[in-house]
Amino acid sequence: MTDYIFGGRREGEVPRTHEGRNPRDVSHLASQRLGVPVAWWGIAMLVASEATLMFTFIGTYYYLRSKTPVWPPVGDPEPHVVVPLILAGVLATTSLPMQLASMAARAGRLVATRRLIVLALIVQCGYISYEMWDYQHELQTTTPSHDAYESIYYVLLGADHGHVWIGILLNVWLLAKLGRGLTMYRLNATIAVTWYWHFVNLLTLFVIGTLTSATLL
Amino acid sequence: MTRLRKLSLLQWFGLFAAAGIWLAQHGIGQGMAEARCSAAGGGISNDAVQIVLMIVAGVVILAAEAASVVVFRATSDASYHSPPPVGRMRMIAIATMSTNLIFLVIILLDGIASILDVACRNS
Amino acid sequence: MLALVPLTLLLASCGSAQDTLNPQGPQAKTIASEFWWMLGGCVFALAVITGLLVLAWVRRGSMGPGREPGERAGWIVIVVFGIGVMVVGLVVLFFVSDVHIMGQTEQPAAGSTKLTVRAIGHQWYWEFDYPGTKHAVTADEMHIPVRTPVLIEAQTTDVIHTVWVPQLNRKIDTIPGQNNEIELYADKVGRYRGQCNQYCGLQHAHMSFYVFADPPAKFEAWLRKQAQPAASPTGELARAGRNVFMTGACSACHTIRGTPAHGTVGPDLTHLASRTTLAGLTIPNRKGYLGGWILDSQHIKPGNQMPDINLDGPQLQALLAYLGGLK
Amino acid sequence: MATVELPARERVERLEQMWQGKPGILGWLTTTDHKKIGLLYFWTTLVFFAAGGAEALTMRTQLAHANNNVVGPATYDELFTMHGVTMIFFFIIPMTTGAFGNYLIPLLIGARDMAFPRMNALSYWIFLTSGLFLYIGFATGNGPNGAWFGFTPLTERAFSPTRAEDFYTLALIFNGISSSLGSANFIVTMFKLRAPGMSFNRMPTFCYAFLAASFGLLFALPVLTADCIYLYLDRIVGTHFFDPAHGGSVLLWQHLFWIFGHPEVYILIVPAFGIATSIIPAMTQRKLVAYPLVAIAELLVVFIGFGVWAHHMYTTGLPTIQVVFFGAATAMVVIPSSIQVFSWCMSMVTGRARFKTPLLFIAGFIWMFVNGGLTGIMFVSIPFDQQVHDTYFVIAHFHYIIFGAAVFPIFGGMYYWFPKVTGKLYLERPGQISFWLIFVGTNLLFFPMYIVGLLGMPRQIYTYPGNMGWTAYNLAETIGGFLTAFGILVCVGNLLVSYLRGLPSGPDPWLGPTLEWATSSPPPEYNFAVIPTVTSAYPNWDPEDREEDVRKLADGVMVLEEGHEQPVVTTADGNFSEVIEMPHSSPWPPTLGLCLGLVFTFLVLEKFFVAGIFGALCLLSLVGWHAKEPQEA
Repeated sequence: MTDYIFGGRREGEVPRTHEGRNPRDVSHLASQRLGVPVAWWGIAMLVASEATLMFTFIGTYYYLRSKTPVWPPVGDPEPHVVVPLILAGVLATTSLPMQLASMAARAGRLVATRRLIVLALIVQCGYISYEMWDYQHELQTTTPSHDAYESIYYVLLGADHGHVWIGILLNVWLLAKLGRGLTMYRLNATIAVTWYWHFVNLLTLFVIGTLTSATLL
Repeated sequence: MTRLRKLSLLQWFGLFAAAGIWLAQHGIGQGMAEARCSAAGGGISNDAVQIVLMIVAGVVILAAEAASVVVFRATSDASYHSPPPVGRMRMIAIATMSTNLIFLVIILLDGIASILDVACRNS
Repeated sequence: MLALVPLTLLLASCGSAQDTLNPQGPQAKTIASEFWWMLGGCVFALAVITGLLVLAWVRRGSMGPGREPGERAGWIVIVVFGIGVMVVGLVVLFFVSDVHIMGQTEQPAAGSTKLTVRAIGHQWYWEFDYPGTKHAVTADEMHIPVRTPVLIEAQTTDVIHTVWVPQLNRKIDTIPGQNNEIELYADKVGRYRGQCNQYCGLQHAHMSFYVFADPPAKFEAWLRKQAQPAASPTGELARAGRNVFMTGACSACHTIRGTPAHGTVGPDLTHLASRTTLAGLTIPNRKGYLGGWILDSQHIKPGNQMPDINLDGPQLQALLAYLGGLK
Repeated sequence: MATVELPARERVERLEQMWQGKPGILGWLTTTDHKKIGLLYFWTTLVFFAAGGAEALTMRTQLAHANNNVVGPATYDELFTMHGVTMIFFFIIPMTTGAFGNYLIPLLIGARDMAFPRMNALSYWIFLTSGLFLYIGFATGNGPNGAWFGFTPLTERAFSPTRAEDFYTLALIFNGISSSLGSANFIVTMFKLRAPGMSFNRMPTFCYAFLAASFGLLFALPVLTADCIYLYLDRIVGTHFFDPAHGGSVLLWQHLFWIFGHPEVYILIVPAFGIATSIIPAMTQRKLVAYPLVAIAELLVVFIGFGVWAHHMYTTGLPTIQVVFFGAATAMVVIPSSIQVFSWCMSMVTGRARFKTPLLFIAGFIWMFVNGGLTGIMFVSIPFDQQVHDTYFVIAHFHYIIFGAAVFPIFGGMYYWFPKVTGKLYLERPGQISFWLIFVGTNLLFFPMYIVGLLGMPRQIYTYPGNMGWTAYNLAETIGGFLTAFGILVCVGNLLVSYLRGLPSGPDPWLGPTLEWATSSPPPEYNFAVIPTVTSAYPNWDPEDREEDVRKLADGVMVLEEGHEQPVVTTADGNFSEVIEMPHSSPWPPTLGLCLGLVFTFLVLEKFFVAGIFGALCLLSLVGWHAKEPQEA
């Protein structure tokens, strides 16, 4: 039989997903493959689409600001500065445990993966619970229908919270799946959710930065 | 890094740098122009901003063009039909050599026309 | 098909009252001449491509050896014509039109115009104010002095409309919260037709207006007349008509300067009789049409904001007599 | 574990049995096969095309002569808005990316299915539900009537009090989800699931066109979604994004809409370029001239297209120093198109052109596209655009481009791939007749619009006075409209008759260059018995590779019959990375599509709590969707 080479490798040398039954197999297969998994590109597409949506909101904020001499307009409360910036920084640190989790999963250390994700989840839930309370509290004083500044303020902040919620739900689902062991599918899922969290953390910094720029800049 | 790896990076720089810097020059240039002429107004003169943007974008595009030419010359023994990675690099180098010039023309038109026209007169 | 292009477009030049290729103002003339130059270039380019397609049909059977015969020739044609010639042509077109001609058609320099007219778009009629005067206001018919640069301030009270007099100058939108300006300069005395050009609702189609370019003396007389309040009605019938107007629904929507009627929904009727047309140039300003309009305006402009006014015969005659007196 | 030595015949039978979908209606409902989804898209988009066409013909009848009253202003406003929205969002985008893209891309790159098969089915079901959602609005008298671009403040609650514009914004957001998912799927499929060895310089130009369209959609649709969210909130919650009195900006809507709008219209024609670059090599038996330039030109058209948006806003009084940026970008966006036009023409001139129906449609496409494109070049001149903006000159320009440059290649593509999809040859004579009917009809329909536009006739007017000199041209256009409709009926009729009584076509009637001609007609569920060897951008013209495929099948190499397996490669160079397991037919896509439809229905009815419940149902169905992993199925 002739020696068939495709894209620089033989069919036998190439890892096959359904051979990955336990963490050790999975980490061996993961080390064999080249480039990034299909799931990485999948989440990259979602991040590209969501980033365009969020940066349209941020662009709208600056566009409306360029149209009004006094920003925030007279009569609108100044945005909170210190607490949101600190919390955004805290949320950004959760990228570290998530990245370590995907590395651990790639190395087949399932227990370490689960612990790291749980750690990240706790901080994330802490962040979102305070923010939701703050968001609801702000809605007592002014409403989005007061003027354009309030409209874009609540839409931008609400959209960012929405993405944090989606990230949290993804983490919860990931923990449920990892609870039943590690397969290539769950490894890819961990990598994908990690990249999604890197995006959300960076996005939150940008959003809080934009909203606080009203007083800082 | 192997020679092929370096060539590959140069080729990707040739492809993405020109496109990226045009998008930046376009976004910032027209944004500053509108902001400068709107209610908030004020700020530095439009001509200064446009000249700086045009020069920076021009330099980056010429660098991208140079990168493409280097890759093109380095892969001269192959054709764009050859197997990867040399064939792929040659093809993208050939393509970007011509299209980077289009970006160069756009940023020149942007800068020059924005300076020649009277600032803050509505079209 | 190719011969069709210049032929039909020649026909076009003797076309409608809103013909961009029959310009009567300096800006419209520049744009029209630029169009003919561009058309020439396009017909030439179309001829080149049509030639290549015909050549492909003529050679349809024969081909050189291998899968890429004549590749070199192909590259040369693409790089020379596809990139080279096109870039040069487009750069020239860009600088000629977006720098040179643009200087003529953009917002006029402050102080370069002799008269200012404010064109205010309403849902579905045009109001023309003359800010310099003790407030001359008319609807759908603007008068300007001939051979004088007039500044048009385009504004709106509701949605986006577009002020466009094709034979004089390019169009400009009326954007809420924004004051857009263009210059109108008529070379010859005459009547020029314009139309709202931005979809603005149900009666967008019937939002036309006239621009009368009058000799300066005639214009000054017209303007002085328009600035005065309404003439008081003479004759018994006209006085009864005024009563009908003031007590009925009319005064709630219309303004007649010098009378208690101050409604702003409909146009200003102070000098209604001096206008040649009504209802966005859909009907001439004669008694019969005016009566028909008052009784059933929805028939002529369906969906417009004027309800059908139900008056009996004598009331209508009295009202028409009064309105007829508002010269 | 070495694969057990099985004779080739048994391997193919295991493949067939493995990839077999469920029979009957349930099979179509739960299918994830890209070919079945392509056909579903094809038939649904044809129905929307008929709806859009009927709207167009009704408008043409109303405009046939002055002061006509076939339809009143209210109905006419709904007709031209629905015509615009239907044709762009529910015919051309789903027909090119949905039908042609779904059916052909896995075949062209030597893959067994799309990267995310179930998401592919989901984008079809969301497309169908959003179409029904819009047309239910239209049928219940709430059809959008603010023009396809829906400028504020006309579409604000103050001036459009009915639910019409809520249907508009929500239908666009809803359809945006389907197109975004579809484009993400295409990009990942073309990047990761190519046959090993197919690097970027060996990818067919059809794929470059669809990459360009998909990246355009991916980055343009979110901007439209943000815009529609603002308008929906302005109308329902009372926010002030577009209200200048409260700090909002009217031009914000136009800026955001056209940042989406212009890439969108390039996204309409780029897939058609891809269809043309597939038909021309086959019909001229010649590789495309200057392949690298054409490949990057297709990507560049859409990329520069993101920088030209304000040439739709030249009359809104933006500062000149800002507007020239868009004039410059509009000037240079022409170059990629001219590169491609000259490449097609030179390929046809230097190749052995056989003017069968597909190539006739492509020649007609080139002529119409150049005609429309040249008038587009006229819009580089800002003053000229300010003179003819929103007149019938602009309508003629973009219909020459949309009908000429998008719909002609769609018809050409229907004829070209008819043998592959149905296994039968179409009737050549009626095909050519249908081409000439459509060609003459569209020119009679659209050319007078140039003239009547220069005569000052604005667009979107439901009637016009008799003394304007426009009547003769409008009558000619109406006749042209009906002639075009007749031509389309002849075309569709010819394809139906050929489907019923056509001669068997065999796998490769055109001696085509790309891999879809290396499979049987119609291709089996698993596309390729053996993952093909690829050493050039025209794999079907490399006989030694095809012989190697036969040997591979005999030796049982790269048959991958142990499940729904699919090779994965690295993005740029196609190095063989791994073999993954693909999910198979599943009921979740239609379920999620229905749940999303109900969410949007209750959003338009302003019942937010019920919409929230169905939103939660959507999340639950997503959890159910991922419950069973592909290798466990």
